[in-house]
Amino acid sequence: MDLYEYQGKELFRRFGIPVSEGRLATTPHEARAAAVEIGGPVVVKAQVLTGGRGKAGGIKLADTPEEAEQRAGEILGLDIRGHVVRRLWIERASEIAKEYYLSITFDRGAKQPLFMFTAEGGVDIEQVAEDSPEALVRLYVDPLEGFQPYQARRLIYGAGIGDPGEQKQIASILESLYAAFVGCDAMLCEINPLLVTPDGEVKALDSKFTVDDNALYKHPDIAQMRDTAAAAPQEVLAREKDVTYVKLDGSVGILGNGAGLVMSTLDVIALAGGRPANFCDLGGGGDAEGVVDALEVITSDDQVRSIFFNIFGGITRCDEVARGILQALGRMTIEHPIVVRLDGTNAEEGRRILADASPPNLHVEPTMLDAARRAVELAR
Amino acid sequence: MDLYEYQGKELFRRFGIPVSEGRLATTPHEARAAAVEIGGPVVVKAQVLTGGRGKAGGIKLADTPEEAEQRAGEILGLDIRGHVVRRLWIERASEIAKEYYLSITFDRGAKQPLFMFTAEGGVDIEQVAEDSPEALVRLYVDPLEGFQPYQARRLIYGAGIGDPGEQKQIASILESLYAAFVGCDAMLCEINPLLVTPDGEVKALDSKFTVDDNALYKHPDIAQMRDTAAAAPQEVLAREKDVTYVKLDGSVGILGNGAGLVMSTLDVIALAGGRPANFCDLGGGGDAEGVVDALEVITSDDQVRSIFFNIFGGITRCDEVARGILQALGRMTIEHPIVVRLDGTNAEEGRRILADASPPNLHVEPTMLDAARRAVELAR
Amino acid sequence: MAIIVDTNTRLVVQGLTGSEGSFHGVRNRNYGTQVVAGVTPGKGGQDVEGIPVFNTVAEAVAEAGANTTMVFVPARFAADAIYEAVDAGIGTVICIAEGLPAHEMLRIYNYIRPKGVTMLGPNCPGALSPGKANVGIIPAEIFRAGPVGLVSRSGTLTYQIGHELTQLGLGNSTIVGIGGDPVVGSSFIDVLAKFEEDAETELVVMVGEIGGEEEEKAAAFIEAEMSKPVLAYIAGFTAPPGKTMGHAGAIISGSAGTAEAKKEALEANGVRVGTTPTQVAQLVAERASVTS
Amino acid sequence: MAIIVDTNTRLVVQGLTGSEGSFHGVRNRNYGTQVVAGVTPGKGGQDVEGIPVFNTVAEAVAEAGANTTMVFVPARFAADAIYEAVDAGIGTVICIAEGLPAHEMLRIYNYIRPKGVTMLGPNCPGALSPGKANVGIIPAEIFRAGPVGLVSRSGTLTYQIGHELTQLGLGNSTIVGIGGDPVVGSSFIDVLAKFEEDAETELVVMVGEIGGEEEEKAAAFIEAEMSKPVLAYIAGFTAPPGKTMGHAGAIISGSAGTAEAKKEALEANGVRVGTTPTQVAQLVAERASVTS
Repeated sequence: MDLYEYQGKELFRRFGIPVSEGRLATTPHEARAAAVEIGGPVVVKAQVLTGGRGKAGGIKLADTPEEAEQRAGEILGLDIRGHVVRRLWIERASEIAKEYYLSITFDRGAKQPLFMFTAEGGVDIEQVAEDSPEALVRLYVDPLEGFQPYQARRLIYGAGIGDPGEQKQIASILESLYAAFVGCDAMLCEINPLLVTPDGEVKALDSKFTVDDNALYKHPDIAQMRDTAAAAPQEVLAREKDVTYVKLDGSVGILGNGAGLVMSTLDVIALAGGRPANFCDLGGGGDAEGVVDALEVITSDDQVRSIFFNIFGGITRCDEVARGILQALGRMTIEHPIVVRLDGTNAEEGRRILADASPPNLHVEPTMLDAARRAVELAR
Repeated sequence: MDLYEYQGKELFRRFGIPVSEGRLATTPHEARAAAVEIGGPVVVKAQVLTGGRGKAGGIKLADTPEEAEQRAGEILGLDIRGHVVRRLWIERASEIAKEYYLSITFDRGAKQPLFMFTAEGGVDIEQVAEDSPEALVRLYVDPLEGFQPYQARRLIYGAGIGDPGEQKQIASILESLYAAFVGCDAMLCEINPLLVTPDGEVKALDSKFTVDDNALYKHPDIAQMRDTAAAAPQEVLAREKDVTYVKLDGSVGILGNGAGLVMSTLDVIALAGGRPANFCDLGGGGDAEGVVDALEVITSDDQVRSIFFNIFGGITRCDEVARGILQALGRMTIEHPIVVRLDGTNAEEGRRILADASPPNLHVEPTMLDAARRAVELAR
Repeated sequence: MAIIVDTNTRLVVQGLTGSEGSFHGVRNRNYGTQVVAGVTPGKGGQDVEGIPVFNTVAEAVAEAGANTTMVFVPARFAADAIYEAVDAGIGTVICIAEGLPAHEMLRIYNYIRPKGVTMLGPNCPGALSPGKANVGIIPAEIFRAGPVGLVSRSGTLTYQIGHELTQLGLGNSTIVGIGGDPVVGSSFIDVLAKFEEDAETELVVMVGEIGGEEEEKAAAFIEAEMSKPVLAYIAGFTAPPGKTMGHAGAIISGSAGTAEAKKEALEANGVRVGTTPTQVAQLVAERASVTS
Repeated sequence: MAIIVDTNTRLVVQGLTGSEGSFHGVRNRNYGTQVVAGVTPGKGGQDVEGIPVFNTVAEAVAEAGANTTMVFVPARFAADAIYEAVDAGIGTVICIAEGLPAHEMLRIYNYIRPKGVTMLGPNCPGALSPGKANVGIIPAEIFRAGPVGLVSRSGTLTYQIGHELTQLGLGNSTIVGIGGDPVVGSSFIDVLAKFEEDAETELVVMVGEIGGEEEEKAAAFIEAEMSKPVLAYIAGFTAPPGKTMGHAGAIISGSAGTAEAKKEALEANGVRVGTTPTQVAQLVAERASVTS
């Protein structure tokens, strides 16, 4: 789960990482009030779960509350890479002497948390990594050993930070960042830029904070930070129904079990000349409830013309899925043609169950390729 | 540093381990007031840093406040294995259905914390360990892995605890006890007995709690629990002066550098027919300040008749020790004959310095054995 | 021989008394796997269709000689179950449970790795050595014994490919699902190295998917260390690009993580990549006929 | 050969710029030890009598080729220093610093052990291989080279015994102080095993003291695993019995931990025990003359 800048900064603050004072605003009027409370020049920052908002006009300086109100009006409603701005963070403006880059994330390959730190922040950091890799200090932390003070020194001296005041502040920020990373079950905590003000204060000017969905049950306070309104309506419905669903732009609705098989199904649909309407993974479940939920989500997309059920039974038993499909069709009205392919655990029984019932709009195909072709055909 | 029962229970309480309500009392009058506040029958318990207080009459039941006052009067001032009772813990009396034994300590050999748990508590636990080792469940915790819930199950099922209510309470106590052990830098946390009341409540009826002296700087709240009045006066003085000192019963005052060498010196004094008056380790220091401090502590013992300085230089330099001795003798009046033996780093220079000054009561001997014999002679 | 599971496997099922645990545990036993014990705290002394249940894994090891565990407990109890198994001396952990918090799995990985424990999952279908042992949820009836090692990040996709191989008359030495969670106990490289050393395996099919850089690393490993032929399938050519926050991910891998990038890395290291499960099965069939 | 430190030792001193660190670091260098670097955060770029100082151990390893560290920092920074050294690839850690919190040392021990790191201390005098290298605070001038391995829990007592040996014309392969803190990086057994494999060591003197059960365990190890003769000295026959709280300690060791109990255990396993440093040196002299 990705957090907004202001949410990440709230977590930073809890763990002792300095951030600028700010207020949330959802209207120009609130932005003005926030600017008044903060006093002095503020920055009006679009809160969107994507990058590039600066270039898109989503960050603006305002010297007065009036100006803050006006800028807020300009930014609210902007579409930034498909994300509509509905929240603003009004923050005390900071003078910038230097900009560093700092992050901690999972290196899934090395299976250890990885700190990355460079004094060459404020520019395209991926470019820094490519052009001058020696300027980007990387340091792994053994999760059993935990964060040790020497690791801060490795990063600080490695990045060439010479000022003792900065060294001390950054050492403390590094320790806090690791604590936040572990304490919030984060997958990523990124500070870009980590700011040094002209009078030597170090603080986080931005935050990218991603929390492990699988650990959200331990963090109800973070879980409720989710902005359900920001997602596509089908995805909101899917989350409510606990269905793994990603909306795409085609006309063949896809329903399968297992992410790999569903991805492969999308590929096969494309090879058969069709375009998938979605990615939808039933996961381990295949009972009527799960099938109904998934079908409701898929058919809520008007672009869908046919539906392809691609099931290979393992933990999911094909007979259960077959019964689930029949029950679902009994409980809801589906106009779309449905192509079903069942293989694996109890597949024969599943196919027999469907054949016995043989609802009018249901087509059972023997192989994945045959089924894909049929679904593409029926979507035309 | 060893804690009193009531101090250990205070730490238990902080970590969520159930203990009975109680009050500290240092006079019979306070004991009475405590019993009134608690209400109902209480137990009056001598607080001493040694075992065996029950057999010594240091634990008594009192049904009324008057009785508590009377029992307190009987117990205060008792000498239990050399410890005079000056504090009492007045605790709500508990009914006892079962008694278990639970501890966690360092296994210095295995270099892991070790839980020991048995349902056969309330008797001599060392006897249980010897007679029916299978009844005493031992479980190591990898300090990097930390405490895991399964470890509670291993201990609980291993000890044959079948009652689900007890299982649940003990699992929680085990987790809390590990947290207390790590969180307080303890060397030992022992609960003997771990009580089960007739209505199934599990709680700690006693506590033995030892905290690592080297980690006390992290725990100022625990450090101030030290009862400085409980030690021998020489030892109190030694602690003030930061000198490692243990009082013994002989007449030869011993001062050496390094615990091993000092222990060996005691042995050699005994072999030479003498009796050491103390164990005193200068440690790495050997400057005048350290020597003065050590001599003050040693000579505060009236039994001392001669003093044996046994120094083998390593990190301690013998010339520094020689100068320290001379300065110390200049700053304080020592009547006792002092036998000095110096070897190791800068030993020659040290001997030369002493020979040049040659104070009247100072005898320099070439070997440890010679010096021991001389010191024993001079103590006669 | 086969790898990871075979006739020497003595399986304990953690969570045997649950509905899924008992279904698959008994199914594994019926396949021929030596399922010697189950563990469910508080149910020690019971049995599941004759498989004795213990309160702790330590008892299952001491009394039933278990050497391999299948973890079928809910995600939030899985880390504890894995520590319990490893600390009881279990050398092979197959974690069917999915959705463990990544930080928990990270600690487990770093804890068990120096101990030499082999782990598949979390979120894996298990391992099947046809004719020898099946541990997990792989539908064994669609596979037959043979010389093809199969390793995959995906469950159902593995079945699909195994199914296609079977229809072409090909069999498998072992089918290994390494699991789909962000942090898993074995990488492609770990499993490829085992297949390289396995006498029964003649060639290997690796089934990858978009995301991460495991396939790219495996490509380099295959070129450097593998004498046996390897063929690959990658799923997700038409998958939407995953949205990522921040820059850290992209910097670490130095790889786009796309199916196309993985395909290129593999082909650059001499590994042929099929575009559909059917095609990769055909490539295997061609290669196998050349090899044998 | 010798053990732990020798002519291949390339030493970094953590805390070189402190007064004790520089005194002993330079003294070790003057003895002939390759002292290649010091580390003091913030003093990188300086030098101590020609020994370059770095900000981090990683730099000392990369730029000066350090493979061994001597830890001379205050106790509360020592754990961090040890993690830094080990994570930078240092294989031998000699911790002179004393009084580390036991829980910190416990974590360190369990962290470094699987990595194969050799550690002496905390609270140890170091290791001296006469004529080759001296790392620590052992006064090298009182020792000479020879066939006697010496391992001890105590610093000054070690010097005493080495001194007595030298006066009898005997020399040492390596003198090893394992350290006096409650949890130390190497046990007697670890060091005895190294002496057993060292070609230059012909017999070994083990210097123990009251408390714990390391000497008892070593006695069993000597009987079972050592082909070379071992002699022992135990200090503390007249020491007051340590007061202990609770029962746990006594239950664990199953030993009284007294000097008498240790002597009995050693003698029961064929190890002769001297009653004074002088006597143990004489026993060694007798034995050495038989051996050579």
